[in-house]
Amino acid sequence: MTEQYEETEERKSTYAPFIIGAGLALLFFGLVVFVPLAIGGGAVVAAGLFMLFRDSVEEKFADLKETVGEKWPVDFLSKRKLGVWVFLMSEILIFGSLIVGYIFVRFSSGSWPVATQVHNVTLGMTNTIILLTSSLAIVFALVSIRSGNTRGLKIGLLGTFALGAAFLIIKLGFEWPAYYRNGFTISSGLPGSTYFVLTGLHAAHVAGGLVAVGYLIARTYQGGFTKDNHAAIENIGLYWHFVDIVWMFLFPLFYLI
Amino acid sequence: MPTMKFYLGIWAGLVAATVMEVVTRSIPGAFAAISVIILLISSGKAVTIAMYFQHLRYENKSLALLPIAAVIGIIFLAIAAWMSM
Amino acid sequence: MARQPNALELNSVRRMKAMVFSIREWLTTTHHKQIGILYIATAIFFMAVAGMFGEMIRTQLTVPMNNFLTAFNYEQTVTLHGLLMILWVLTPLGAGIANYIVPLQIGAKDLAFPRMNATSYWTYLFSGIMMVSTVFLPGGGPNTGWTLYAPLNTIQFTSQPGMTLAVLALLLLSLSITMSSINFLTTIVKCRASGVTWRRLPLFTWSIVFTMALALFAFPPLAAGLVLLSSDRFLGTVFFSSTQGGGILWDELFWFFGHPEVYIVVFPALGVIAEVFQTFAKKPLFARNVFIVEFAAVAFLSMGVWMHHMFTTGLNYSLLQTFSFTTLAISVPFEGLVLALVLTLYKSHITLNTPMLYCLAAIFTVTLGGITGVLQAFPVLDYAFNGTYWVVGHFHYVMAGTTLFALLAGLYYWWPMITKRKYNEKFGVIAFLVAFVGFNVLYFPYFFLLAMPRRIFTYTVASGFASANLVATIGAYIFGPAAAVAVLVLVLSLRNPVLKQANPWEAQELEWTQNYRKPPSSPTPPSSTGVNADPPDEKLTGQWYWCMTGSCKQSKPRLNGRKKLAFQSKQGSISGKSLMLEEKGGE
Amino acid sequence: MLQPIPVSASDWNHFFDLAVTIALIALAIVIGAMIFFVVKYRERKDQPKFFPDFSPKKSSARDSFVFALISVIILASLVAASYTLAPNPRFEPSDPKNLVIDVTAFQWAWRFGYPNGVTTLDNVTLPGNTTIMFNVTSADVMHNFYIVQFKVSTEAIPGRYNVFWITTPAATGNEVYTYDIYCKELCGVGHAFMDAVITVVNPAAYEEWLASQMPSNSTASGG
Repeated sequence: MTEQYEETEERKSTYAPFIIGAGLALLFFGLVVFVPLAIGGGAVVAAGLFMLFRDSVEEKFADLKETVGEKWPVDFLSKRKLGVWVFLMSEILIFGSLIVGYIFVRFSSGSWPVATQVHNVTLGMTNTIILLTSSLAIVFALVSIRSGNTRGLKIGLLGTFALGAAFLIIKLGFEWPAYYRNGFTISSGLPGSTYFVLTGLHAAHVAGGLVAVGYLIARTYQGGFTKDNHAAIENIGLYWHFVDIVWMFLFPLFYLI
Repeated sequence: MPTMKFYLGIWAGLVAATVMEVVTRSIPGAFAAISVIILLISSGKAVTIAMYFQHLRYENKSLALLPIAAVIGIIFLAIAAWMSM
Repeated sequence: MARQPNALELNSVRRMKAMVFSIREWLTTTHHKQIGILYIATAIFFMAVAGMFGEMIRTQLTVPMNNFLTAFNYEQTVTLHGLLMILWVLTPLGAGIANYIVPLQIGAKDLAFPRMNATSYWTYLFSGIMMVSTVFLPGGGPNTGWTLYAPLNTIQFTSQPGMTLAVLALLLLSLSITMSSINFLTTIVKCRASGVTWRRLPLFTWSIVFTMALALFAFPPLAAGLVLLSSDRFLGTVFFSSTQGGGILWDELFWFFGHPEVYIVVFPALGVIAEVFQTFAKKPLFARNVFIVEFAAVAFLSMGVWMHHMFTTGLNYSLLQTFSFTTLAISVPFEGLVLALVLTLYKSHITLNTPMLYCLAAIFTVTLGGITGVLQAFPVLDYAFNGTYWVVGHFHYVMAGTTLFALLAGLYYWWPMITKRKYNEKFGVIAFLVAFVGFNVLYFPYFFLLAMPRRIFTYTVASGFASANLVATIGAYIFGPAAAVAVLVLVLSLRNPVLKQANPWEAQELEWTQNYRKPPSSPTPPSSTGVNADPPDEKLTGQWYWCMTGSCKQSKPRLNGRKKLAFQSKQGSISGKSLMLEEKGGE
Repeated sequence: MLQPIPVSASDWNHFFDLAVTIALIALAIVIGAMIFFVVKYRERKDQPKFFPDFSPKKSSARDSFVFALISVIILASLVAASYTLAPNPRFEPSDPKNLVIDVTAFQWAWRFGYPNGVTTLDNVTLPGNTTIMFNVTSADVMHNFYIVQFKVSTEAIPGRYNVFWITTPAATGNEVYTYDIYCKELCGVGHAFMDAVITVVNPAAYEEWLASQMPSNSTASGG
């Protein structure tokens, strides 16, 4: 009877997961053994992600029609949104562990440089405000599309993208080179190590968020979002705000304390 | 869902809190006490973002348990790390 | 009288055959059953590899001053055996069975995110290949033990690229398992069929809920530690090579993952035991609600015991006492779980077949392993046990014994569902008996090697370790082949004729009976709370009833109040009840 | 030669015996019950086919409550009793008159530093009937300093000093007691043979030995 259960169901297949898995393995293998291989691996991963995005744009993998079932205690939540929240939970644990590690090594160390002498508070504050504004922009996009305003959606998403990119440019283009010139580098000791690894991982999350927002923009220009069909904006927005929240802690921990 | 005006207000509050943090830093005083104040402001900002931008406030209450559980796990880790120093 | 397969079933068998030999099908699938099969097959492959490493370890230790392996190769073997067995065999084997069974048990069409599920699988496979391939890199693979303690794991002390690759493989695996846990939790919360409420959730699914919740908590800290470690190895940061807390930092992050990981491995095993006991003791689980509450208690407490792995790192005394206490406290609900399972057998009708035997063996090993573990909760005893073969014996009883036996029981138990074929009962029992004897001959002597440090590649005659090691090696040569035969019995059963019954065990659980209440063809409009709760059909047997025993009474439907017999049986499907009636009629 | 059992080990042995006895009784009860049930309630060939009854029973709720209560009470009291009985793992003496030995682990040997600057390698001579404090650290990777017959151990962690105390057995005559030190933490390829020996002699012989070490080792200082 289980066979019959399958018969009635449309099978969906894609190479993307296989390609992403193989690409990641190739990327890591290349990093260790032979760096050009890693570039190839990165390209393979990008191809796999592109396949996923294309499928999503075509809505090939639109949710299986959900039957009426038991959903307590989160009756009104779509499963994607719940999935995003569970994912954010794991992200909280990663960044939380790293921050605990930072505090641990900082207290274990005998001396630690005064934050304001090493770090550029002005740039840090500017970046904080930029990130807050980008959060506002993606909220604006969501509010717009809820009332069917596609123009507002485009402005909001493009604004988010621009502000996120500005954050990365300020950090990678101005802040970090200045630190390196001052001799505060990733291998100059625990203060440098913690700063560059934590903010670097955060910057990687911002970059990932930019890719996701780029996908939203692409889909917007294809007319993929309507008043009733815009869950992706909300879900990616949740992630974007999370990245924002992480920075709310990294900024004072590194720049002010 | 609240209006854009409301969100603008939240954003203004967050920016003000950020400026306040930086200003707090320049107040002369006990380093530890000021650090605690700054971290409290940051936590307030984080909660505000979660409540309004991530609209946890308007969601099913059970959903808030997920981030809260994660934060509790981290607090476990932090306390133990602190004590094993 | 046995039922003849109908045309549809024959057709699907043919289809299945075509499917099995289509590589494209397997590479592109997103279906939970196929991914489950892939997981199981891959886990068994890695089990063979890691088992070979295990046999090599035992061969090296057979006699004093043996030189079968060099010290470096021995350490590499120990490390890969540990990492592969725990993270690439036992954890994914549970996840693989869950992939197949959980959606059936909750009446979901698939997992919530099928493509993510496939990505989990492929990242798992490739990370495993990466891990095994470290051996072939120049300079060899990781040689730090599976705990990868700092600062031995830094580039100053293990400069071989294989070590770096192993760290990245672990990172990829944490990615895979985190995706799995997101997927399973969302599925179980959101995709249950109508009527599968939390109270009626089958026990194996409950065990997966706790497993995945723990995985969600445990793997991110590991990933954080691995991020720091790989930045140490790639970018020249100094987290773990620093003398300012580096070693303790790794200990904290690793064991915050490491202890829950033990429960991540053991929970699916307990879920399988519960299912098998219910079916073959023909009795609902004793104190079902208490069982679930104790499960939750163990899961919660397991987050707060990790520091008992660090008793000898010079923690302050109050911390020692705290973690000694939580470790003892966790044994209370855990023994409660075991007792509930044992008491299920009281006044039952036990069919002693292969899965049941494996489960009984698993109860024995979990009790012995658990009790020897409780002794280590006392810091004073742990000062001597820590890092010796006593500990090795303890965790092999829990991991190799309980988990492997119970998951094998799960494979035997669900094999007729997965392959539509019955294995050879006689060979199954024989393989079990030999494996069980071999297992005990292998690991019981470890409890007498109280003074032998772990991970030493050889020992002197004067140390007095020789006799116990010789016995253990003999046990290893029995246990390894027997475990291989146990798997082979399953594989060879693929040549058996197709089973005619869909539910050969007459099991009462949902994955066999498929007695979900199907939604009415014209759905009733959802009420104010959005739940469309039809009461269960009174005429159904099995899960529908006995789930509601225990402290909860026959639950009133939360909404409509008046009972509506809206069950619509699916054409051609056979419920467990109708099958039983047919057979009864035949007698 | 029969060696006296050190204080820490005799505490350890007593508590170990107690704990193992309790554990074996618990094991016997659980496994005995399981085997009894399996033998008694197994399905026999001559029996008529059994059809399970999964219908709800009134008594079930009470049963499970009683089960939970009883099992929790018994197990929790066992746990609480053993928790309070367990000896203090540090064996920290009330007497502050210690001989402090600095132990530095490195790949793959032990260096012992005496208060007067004498250092020895893989061999530590101690006076009898004295409380010794070991101050353990590591120069490279993690090791674990385990005195086998004393049943005490501590990790040797770079940048961290872990201490514990032992009390050496009384040695008044010419007897010489030797005890083994193993490394319990994987520390690289030399891990298997990273051991050392404690030699306990009478205090006078110890002073004599220490004096004999002085001239040749005066330049070396303890790590």
